[in-house]
Amino acid sequence: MIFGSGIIRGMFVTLKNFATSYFRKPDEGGLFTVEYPEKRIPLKERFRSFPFLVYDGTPENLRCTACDICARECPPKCIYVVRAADQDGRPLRRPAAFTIDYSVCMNCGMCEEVCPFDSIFMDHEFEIASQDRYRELVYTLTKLLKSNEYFNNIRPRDAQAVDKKRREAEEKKKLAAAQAAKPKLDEPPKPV
Amino acid sequence: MIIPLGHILIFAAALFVIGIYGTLVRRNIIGILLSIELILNAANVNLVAFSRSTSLEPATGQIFAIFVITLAAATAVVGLAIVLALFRTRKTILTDEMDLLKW
Amino acid sequence: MEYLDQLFVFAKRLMLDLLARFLPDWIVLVASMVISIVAILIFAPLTMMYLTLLERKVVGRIQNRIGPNRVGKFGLLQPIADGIKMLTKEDIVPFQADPVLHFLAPVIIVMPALLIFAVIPFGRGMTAVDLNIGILYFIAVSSISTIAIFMASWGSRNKFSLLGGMRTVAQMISYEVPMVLSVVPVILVAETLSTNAIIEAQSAGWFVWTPWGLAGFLIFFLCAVAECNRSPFDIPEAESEIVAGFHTEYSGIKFALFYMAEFISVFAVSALAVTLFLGGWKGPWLPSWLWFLLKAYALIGVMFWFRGTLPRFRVDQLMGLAWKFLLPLALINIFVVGFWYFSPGLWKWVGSLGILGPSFWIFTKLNRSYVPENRVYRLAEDENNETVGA
Amino acid sequence: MGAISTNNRVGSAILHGRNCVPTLKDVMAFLETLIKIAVYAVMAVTIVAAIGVVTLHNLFHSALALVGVLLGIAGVYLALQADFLAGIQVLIYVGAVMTLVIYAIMLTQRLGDKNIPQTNRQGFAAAIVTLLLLYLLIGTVCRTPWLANPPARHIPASALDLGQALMTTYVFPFEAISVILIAALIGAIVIAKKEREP
Repeated sequence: MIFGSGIIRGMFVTLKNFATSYFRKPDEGGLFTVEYPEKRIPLKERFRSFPFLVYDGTPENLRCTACDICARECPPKCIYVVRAADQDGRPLRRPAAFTIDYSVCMNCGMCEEVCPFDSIFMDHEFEIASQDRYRELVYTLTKLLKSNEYFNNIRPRDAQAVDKKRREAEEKKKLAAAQAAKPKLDEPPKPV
Repeated sequence: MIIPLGHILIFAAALFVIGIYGTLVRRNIIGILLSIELILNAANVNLVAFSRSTSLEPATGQIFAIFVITLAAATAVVGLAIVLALFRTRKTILTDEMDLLKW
Repeated sequence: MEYLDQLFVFAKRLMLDLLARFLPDWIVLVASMVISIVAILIFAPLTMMYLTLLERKVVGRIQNRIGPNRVGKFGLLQPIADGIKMLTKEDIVPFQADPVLHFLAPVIIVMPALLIFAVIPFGRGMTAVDLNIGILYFIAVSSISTIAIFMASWGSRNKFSLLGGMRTVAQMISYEVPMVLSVVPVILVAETLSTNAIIEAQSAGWFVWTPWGLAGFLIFFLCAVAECNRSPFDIPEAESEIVAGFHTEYSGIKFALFYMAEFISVFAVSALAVTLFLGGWKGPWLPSWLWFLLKAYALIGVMFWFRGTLPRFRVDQLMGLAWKFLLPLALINIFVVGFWYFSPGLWKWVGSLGILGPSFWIFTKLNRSYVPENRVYRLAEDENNETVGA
Repeated sequence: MGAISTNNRVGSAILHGRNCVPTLKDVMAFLETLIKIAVYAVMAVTIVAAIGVVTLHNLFHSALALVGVLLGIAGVYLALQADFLAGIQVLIYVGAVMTLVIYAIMLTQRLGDKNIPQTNRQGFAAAIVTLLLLYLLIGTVCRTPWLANPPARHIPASALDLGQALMTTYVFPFEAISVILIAALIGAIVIAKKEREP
């Protein structure tokens, strides 16, 4: 094995790589870097950037019930929920304020997993750089709310699964409600 | 020859004298070594100037100059080795701080 | 073809005739010197700028990325953007630094890089000044840059730059010796030191096709890469170990000068390698200066190729290669060229290959880096010393 | 190159006559005044640099002044048409010896050295003696008629003649020098080496 043969073999590896980089397609070893702002690599569906809240139809009937589970679960503790109360102080199942500090959020997606009401999901929007860390990167409720259609087109599979599940729950509830209303008609009165 | 011999000799004499002044005045051994290099170079300039002006053998002057240059390199090597050894033992290379033969 | 080949020579003569009409004749000759100087001063920075771009493109392609292509059509304006950035950046002089040394170092490091161009034959009749001690001039001038590196490292009063400076000078000195010795065979065969005559001597056949020529070329090229502190030998500017070697404390225009000196000496040294071993501007069809540029850029391409492939040498491997491999091989090479010069016909090839081959093999054997074959593992023993968890 | 008669258009004659690269000798022969001024300037700069070597406070600066002196002297050799010697001078002195000297300066530079005086007290006396010596030397140089018979057309010793002279008439000193260099090399290593603790 003469002195330079290791070096020469290494050199030919890079030469081959250099020469074929002009012909190979990106996926089989070609140039996979793209010119970022103009061309973009399509994001995979399960790409997690920052959490957002989903509403159906209008931003008023949002799914979040301010149950505070996600705030408790969040490892860096960057979610802050205040439960709304109606005029005489009884708590409502809606958040009065829901802020996420995006500069602290580490995109782990725990909130999405633990949310029982399918209201918080991970977004694909990662270009949120801003001048001021405190005012602009702390997202309040209005900035966090996004429609279900948006959720469907960025993560179609998950969104459809969630919608199907909600629809079934809807029917089951309607069925149950219907049954609860019907028994007064045909069931013999229970012996008291 | 465009430069008259006299001018070059005066130039070499000036260099020589500056070298001598340097060796007499400097406290630092390496400073003295630098001045000695000056003196050797002044001698070289004279050698080349004379070899050029007499028509005997033009190459002799330059041969001697080459020998002087190589010897100067050798002296510089050994001189600096001594300086380093001195610095390691005495922590100083100022001549007037080690003027005792035995201490 | 003759016109294309002598394009620049005719252009210069045209300009001089224009001047000769209304200027006294000695000014015309001064003008001829000034024209070649100005030509070099335009050519050198231009090559430097576009070598930086070429390097980033080539190394990028090797690593499956495109390299700069935002500024200008294919990134062609990138060097200008770099230049402007370098010029506008603030030039910080460290507080403890020695202002004289810190300022003079970049100036003195660019000087030898440009001075070498005076001796390079760019084409037929296109040497700036035909010194009859051409090669000695090149070696002498390229040894001045060690002083500049000392000034840079000592002047910036910073441990990293001093370390880098010491390493650079040690490397440049130990690679200058084999470089000078690898040039000696060419001088012996061409019987002259002047670069033009060396190219004439190669009109029969390039020196690189002879065994001693090939060995000499490889030694010269490796030492040239080391002399410019490039790719496998770039210990002094090793970003990982010592921040940026001797030019850590430099920014703005001074750093640009260091950067320029490195790339100009890359071109100058590969131009010399072409002149000495690859027949300079000799070549069948294309005009002479195009041949010269093609060969020089091919060698520079190889340097960039090195950069894209080879990892950095350790300091002891670096010194070991110079003193224990290149130097003995260069000495043997001088002996072989003597043998080649005086032996007739086929004996030339048999004899020289017979000497060079085995000596190459012997030196590789001697330089086998010591790696113990079976590594002895001593596992932790407890008191009654059977191995824990064996 | 044939004597160039000055009456014809010398500029174009030089350029059309041969390939237009003006070799060193043509330029020198033709522009003597310019060269003379340049050489005297180089000599003056060298003298100033030599004074710098002797008087500069910071040792590193005086080493750099010496580099200037050596380059100036290489220029003077070029003026004396000893170009091989100029190359050797730059290569050996500036390339090797000065690097060595600067290494030594770096290794022996102590931080406190800035403010201690670099010259001993015999500065004034030494100055008088050296000026006297200079006066003596210049006096002899000016009075003696040097050139009894100046050579008609001096043929400069090219690298070829030097090589032949070295290899033929001066072979013995050439070999002696190589022995001295080896001895100096080994001696320097032995002296400078740290004593290895047993």
